[in-house]
Amino acid sequence: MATQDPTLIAPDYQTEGGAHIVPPVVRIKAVNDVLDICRAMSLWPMTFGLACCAIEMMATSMARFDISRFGAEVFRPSPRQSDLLIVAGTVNKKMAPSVVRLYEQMPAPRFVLALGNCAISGGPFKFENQYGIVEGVDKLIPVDVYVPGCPPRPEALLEGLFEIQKKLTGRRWWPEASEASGETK
Amino acid sequence: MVFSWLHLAIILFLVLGALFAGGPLALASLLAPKAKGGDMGMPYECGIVPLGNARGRFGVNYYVYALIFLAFDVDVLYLFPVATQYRWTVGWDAFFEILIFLFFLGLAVVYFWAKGVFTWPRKIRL
Amino acid sequence: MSALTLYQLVALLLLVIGLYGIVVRRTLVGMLISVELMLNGAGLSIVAAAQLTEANAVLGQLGTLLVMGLAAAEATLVLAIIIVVSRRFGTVETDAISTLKE
Amino acid sequence: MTFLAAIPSELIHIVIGMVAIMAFVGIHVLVLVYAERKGAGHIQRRPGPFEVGPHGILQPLADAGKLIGKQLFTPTNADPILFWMAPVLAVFPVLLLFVPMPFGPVVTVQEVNLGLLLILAFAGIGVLSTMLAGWASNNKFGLLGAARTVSQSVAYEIPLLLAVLCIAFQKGSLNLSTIVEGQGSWPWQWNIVTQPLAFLIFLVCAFAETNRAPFDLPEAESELTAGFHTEYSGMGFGMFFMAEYANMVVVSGVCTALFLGGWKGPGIDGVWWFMIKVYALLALFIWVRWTYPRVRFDQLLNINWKWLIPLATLNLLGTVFLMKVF
Amino acid sequence: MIDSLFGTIKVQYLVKCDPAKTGLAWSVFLAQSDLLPAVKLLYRANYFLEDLTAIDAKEGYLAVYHFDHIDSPGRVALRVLTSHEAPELPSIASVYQGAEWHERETTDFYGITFTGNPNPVPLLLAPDMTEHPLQKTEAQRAFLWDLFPPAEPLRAAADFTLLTPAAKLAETGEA
Amino acid sequence: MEILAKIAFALHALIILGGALVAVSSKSLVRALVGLVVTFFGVAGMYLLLATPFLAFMQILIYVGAVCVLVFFSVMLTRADGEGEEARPVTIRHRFNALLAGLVPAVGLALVLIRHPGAARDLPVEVGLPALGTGLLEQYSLSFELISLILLVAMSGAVVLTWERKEKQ
Amino acid sequence: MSMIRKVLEPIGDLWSLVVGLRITGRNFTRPQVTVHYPREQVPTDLTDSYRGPIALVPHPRDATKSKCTACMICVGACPSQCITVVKAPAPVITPEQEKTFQEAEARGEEVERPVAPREPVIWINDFSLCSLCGMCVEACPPRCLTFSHELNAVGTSRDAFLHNLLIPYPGSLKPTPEQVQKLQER
Amino acid sequence: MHYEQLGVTEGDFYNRNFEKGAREDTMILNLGPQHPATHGVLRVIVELDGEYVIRAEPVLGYLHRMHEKMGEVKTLSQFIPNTGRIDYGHALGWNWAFVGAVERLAGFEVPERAQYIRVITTEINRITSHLLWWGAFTLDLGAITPIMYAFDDREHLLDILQMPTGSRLTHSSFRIGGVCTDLSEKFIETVRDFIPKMRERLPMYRDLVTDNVILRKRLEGVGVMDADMCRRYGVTGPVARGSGLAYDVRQAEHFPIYEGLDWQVAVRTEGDSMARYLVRMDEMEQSLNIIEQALAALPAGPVLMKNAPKVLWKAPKGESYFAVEGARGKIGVHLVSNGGEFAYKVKLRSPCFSNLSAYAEAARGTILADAVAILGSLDLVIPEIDR
Ligand code: SF4
Ligand code: SF4
Ligand code: SF4
Repeated sequence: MATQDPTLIAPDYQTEGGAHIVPPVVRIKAVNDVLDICRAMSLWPMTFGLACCAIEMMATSMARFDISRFGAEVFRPSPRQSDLLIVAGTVNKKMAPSVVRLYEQMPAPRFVLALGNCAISGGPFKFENQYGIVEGVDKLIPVDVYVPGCPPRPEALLEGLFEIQKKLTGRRWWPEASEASGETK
Repeated sequence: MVFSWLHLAIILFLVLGALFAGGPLALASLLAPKAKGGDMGMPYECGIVPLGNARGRFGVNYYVYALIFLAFDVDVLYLFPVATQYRWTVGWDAFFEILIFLFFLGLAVVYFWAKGVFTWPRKIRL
Repeated sequence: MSALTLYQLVALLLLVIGLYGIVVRRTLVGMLISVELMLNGAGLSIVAAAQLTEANAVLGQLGTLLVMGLAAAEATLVLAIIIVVSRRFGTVETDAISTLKE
Repeated sequence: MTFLAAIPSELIHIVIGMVAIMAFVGIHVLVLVYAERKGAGHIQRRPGPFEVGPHGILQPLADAGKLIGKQLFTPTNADPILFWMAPVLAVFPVLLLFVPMPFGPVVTVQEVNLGLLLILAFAGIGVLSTMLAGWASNNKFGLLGAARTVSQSVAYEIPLLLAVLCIAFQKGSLNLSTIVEGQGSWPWQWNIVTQPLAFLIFLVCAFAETNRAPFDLPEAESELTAGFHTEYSGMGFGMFFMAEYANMVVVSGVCTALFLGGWKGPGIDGVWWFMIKVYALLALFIWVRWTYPRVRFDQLLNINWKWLIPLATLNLLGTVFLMKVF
Repeated sequence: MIDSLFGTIKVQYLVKCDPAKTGLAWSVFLAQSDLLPAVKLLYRANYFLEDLTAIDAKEGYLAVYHFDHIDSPGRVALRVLTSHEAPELPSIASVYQGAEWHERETTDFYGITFTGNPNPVPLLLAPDMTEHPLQKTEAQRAFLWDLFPPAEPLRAAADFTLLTPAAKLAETGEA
Repeated sequence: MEILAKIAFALHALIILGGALVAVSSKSLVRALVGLVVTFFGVAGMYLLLATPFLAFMQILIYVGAVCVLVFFSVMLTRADGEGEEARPVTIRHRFNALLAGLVPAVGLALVLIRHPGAARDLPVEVGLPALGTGLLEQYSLSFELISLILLVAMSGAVVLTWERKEKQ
Repeated sequence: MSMIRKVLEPIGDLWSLVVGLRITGRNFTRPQVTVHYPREQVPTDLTDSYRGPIALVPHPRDATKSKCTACMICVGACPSQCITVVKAPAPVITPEQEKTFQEAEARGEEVERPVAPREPVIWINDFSLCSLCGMCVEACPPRCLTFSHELNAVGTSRDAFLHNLLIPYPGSLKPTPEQVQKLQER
Repeated sequence: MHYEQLGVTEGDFYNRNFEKGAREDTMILNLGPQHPATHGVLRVIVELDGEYVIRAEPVLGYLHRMHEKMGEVKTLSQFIPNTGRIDYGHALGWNWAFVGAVERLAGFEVPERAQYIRVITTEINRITSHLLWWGAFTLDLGAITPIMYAFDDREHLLDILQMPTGSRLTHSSFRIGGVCTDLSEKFIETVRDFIPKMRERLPMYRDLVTDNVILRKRLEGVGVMDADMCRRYGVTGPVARGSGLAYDVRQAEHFPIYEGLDWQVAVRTEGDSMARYLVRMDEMEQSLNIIEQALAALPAGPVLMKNAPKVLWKAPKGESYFAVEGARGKIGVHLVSNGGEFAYKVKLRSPCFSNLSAYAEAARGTILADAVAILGSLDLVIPEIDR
């Protein structure tokens, strides 16, 4: 679980009080480990598409790449029911407060995946003295995994998902893609 | 006072149902971490600070529908006792009684239909 | 105390609380709720009387059944009136309505 | 031993029933979640859950675990008591609905003379839970979704009752077991043959009552995000989910008992016939959900007024008439 | 066609362009006061508004309105100049409702006020943003005659000198 | 069983009391509605104790399933939350008046009740549903038709009162 | 006529619902189209035209070096300024060498003074800014840039995407510590 | 009267600036910026009276990406990747509009093969765009499966498009004076194979969705926009063609390649959502026709003109306007140059911007579900609106 590093967050977007996460009442390691595996296997993303990358996010949930194989196809429209905020696209200054708010409205445990170069660093829209965009969503909210590309291929988004699973449970659950690249379809 | 097995079953099953629902909720409140602060408690409205409270006076056009539906619904319920007996009635009396009963129901539908209650205008003039 | 009395007392309780509610509530809706309480008391009383005395049980049950139907009819009409009132006066508060009417 | 014998057999029956029903509902919710996602997958030419456990069989468990490990959260301006009452209330009557369910010749928790009425009565509590959920969460989407759901459920109850009444009139009983007994083993001896229209109406109403597509307006994502449970997180949402699936099972069960001959079937009668039919109906539910677009709200109400209610009334009248004729 | 349509209007400068070269059929410079009448004429002639923008030049902001026709395509560009100091133009949203947004966008980018716009709040930029990003610095600005090479006008007002290079102007002024 | 019935009676009475109190005293009308529902359940339980399961189910079907929904809709026409119209403090005097209004008839009735206990029997007998059906079809057929008519009138009245065509063209 | 149509219409409508079920039902039985990603991959003949992060082409004669001549054209061509190339510095000429050179020059010989090797010491592509447009690839005069086919890179920090394109080329010059430091300061 | 003037301090700027109606019992609801029906980050403020939308006001700018500013700070050829990101659905249309404007400004002759390649790829891109819309639109209407089928076909088309352009979505493969890669033999073969397959799929779409009674009843007569309204708002593309305006830039501006091919402009006259829907479905077929014929007529030759401008190239002074028929309507690029390597001014005429501006009027007084359907039937791509 990413904790918010206050130094990372641009002061303009810090919310009052600041979001933080309180650990559970009952803290049993074994139980928590099991729950973590469950969480990793059931990451429900929020229906939150910003720009072009969102189309690739959609493509990932469609038949050809089928993110549902990993239990992550349940796109929930409400942040309350989602575990994973996929920031798919450019965050501009007008949108930034909403992104922060949506993140804060997600109940713990919550994860953020920055999809695409725009979300990572502003990507193609970063130029000197630009006036509109936020150069990387990690200036706003803590990001767990970055998936680069413009737009990233669906494979990359799946890898990003695996990376979050790995971050949660400490191991990669699926073979490396290159190991299996012999078989094709 | 009688206490039937059915009554007991109903009570037990309802209590069990409450536990069935409450158990996981209690477990979740123990086992889950909690996020606090920021705009967490703000009502969700697509990421925007909502204007006004959801609980203002709010008239929905289908109140009227609910209204007539309910009266209708209650009406139909009266047929249940009749249903169990009808098979064994002799003669056509029972049939006519039900006919009249249903006729009133039908009358309601026809009246509303004629009054145009069922036509929702696609677009209203403002 | 016989069982019948107990039931009647419960019914009476509902009546009392309902009456209290009617007076104390400010809005039409609050009053509607109180009226429903009283109607329930009435129903209970009838059924108890029918079941626990030698009276005709069928009559008692049907009577309650009809009370329920009437309650529904009443609620329908009251709601309709509330809708009209709230449309007309913008509130369902009785005090406000009586002031507005003047 | 004498101690055990002192316990009335009914009590034992009830207690066993409680355990069995709880397991039944729990398992079936999980299975249905899995089946729904798998079914959706296959219809859409993809595998659906696949990697979590062999063929994704552990997926629902993972989801359940996830939901338990998710924060339960109460919005600041919500009414906390009512807010948490709602999901409990959604599940609370569900187990009871299985009490009069005729799984098999003797396999039923309690034979209730008014079984049908019991199911109808307690299934109505769901409306209450929706209402509270929408109102307590102080969310505009929630409130709108709740208003819609309530009107919808109430509206479709009428043709549902009328369709059920046809069977009740025909069989002269509200006891589900008796109704099943009254049907034969062969499909042409089932009530669906004598009451095809009632069956269709019942089915449509069942879709509407369980808020399943194409009548899933309350949670019409494209308009109201998640409808009345917009503000519910984790298990709170899970409860509504569970109630929805459990209600699907109940509705299929009732439909089976009323129209499809319940536990009877060619060959040996028994629980399996009942379950097979229930599963077939559930499959239909899933199939339909992944095929159709959603109807609009006014259309939804109008279908009811202009088609279902008149048809159901006429059907009832016809039934009553024919019963007298023959 | 346009020159006959605009017969009643005092256009400052009107050129017929070659669509294959510039994509425009007509290019018209107007005084601010003539804008609305001209737009109304276009509306009656069944033109539709394609877009609206401004060009930041040395002389001021040159607002550009592009119109096109459904049945007989041929793009008409109306141009109106407004000053840097008090940029203000009449709104045409009462004729073409679609212009409301275009005008708001132009306000966002250049700070031009459109008087009569029904809802003059920021459209694309955040409401708390004060700068107008497409404004140029004085050094970046070019003269209009640098941007629009001279052509043979069909009509031109006598005092219209926007497109005449300064050097030439000086010449003629001397002459 | 007898003792169980007593316990159940006490339980239901408590439920009814609690629900009714919530129903009249809660600041939020929705909570009041919930109190009302609780009362309905309690009364339904009483019906079961009185060996009239049919009425119990009808109670739930009609009151919980229908009347409550109506009340809920009318609640939505008010500002029903903690700051709503019902939330302003009620004066002691007002409360007292209300209590008086309730208690005066009640005490009287209670006295009557306790003084003249009816000729009661302790075990109610269950009347089958067919009996009720027969009753409706034969002896009391008029009321059967009448209730239909009343509801029809109620429905039509509601529509006449509230219906206004949206599309005034 | 219209009467008949009115009667037939609902039937047609209902039939359309059945048709819908038939289509989804038929698709239920058809083979799936899913590529089970980590276990199998999209056929390479479909992805070989895909533009992954850019990479340097090895020198045709010396595979330990890249073909890049550090001409910096790609840096200017890139719309997103995501390329950082640092030319190899001219070798430091020690005073003794200088002396020998001068002597040689004094002798009138053609002196081949050591010039900066036409090679980059640093070649970094900030992939998190790249828009995969291909401008650099097209602009490079010796055609030494190409798109790789890496489809699935992810990282847990932004810095993971500062691709050092010289890594596959052990023979290429190494940057001096000062250069590295300068780059980091940027 | 705005809420702000009434002293309301909650809500955000736009909420407070929302015009308040006379009624008390209405609800102000924000749909978006994060909302499943707005396909991205469009925000629509609606005032609801029950199910009826009294007023709807789109709020834009949640995806403003400064394209017009970047047009002034990047050289002309460096701006090309941006054009691929304006409208991710139909990236090549924007590519074409921009390079077309530059070519027109500089008076360049594009080799014929390159022109054919542009036509072919743009049309393929149009189909992918329409498929995307079709899926998303049916998703709005509550059907989940069609989008999966649509994406099956779309994935094939993306694989095809990826061959010449190298990317799946944000293509930036047109260059000033031509295109960057030639079509390979494999591309041509694959497309030839694909066209009949796609032709077989279209009837399935029709049976599954278009003929479905629920869908028809939801779309017919919903959101009627007449021709005059389209004109007032500058609505173009399939939306205008659904209202009976037979206006297609491919035909109106006399594109050389298109003129030689046999195809029709799909027009419907009803002006409702269904008409817009059907126009797009017809357009897919027409696009298939165009691709087929263009492939057959593909000439040999270079794909990039000689001396195609390099990075540091100065365009001549002057202005030019170039319009292309995008999947959503008329894409226009207005370019003004002062003779530098940067554009002096780039104006991007976005079809969605104009189409959406008509939304407030179209959605007034409709049912919420209809309002959502109308929004979907406009086929919006938010980055294009916000630019
Ligand atoms: S990273 Fe590229 S594809 Fe993704 S949103 Fe940004 S510009 Fe679009
Ligand atoms: S592909 Fe484009 S953005 Fe990426 S490095 Fe090359 S020129 Fe720069
Ligand atoms: S253009 Fe090519 S040779 Fe020049 S620096 Fe870039 S990669 Fe090296």
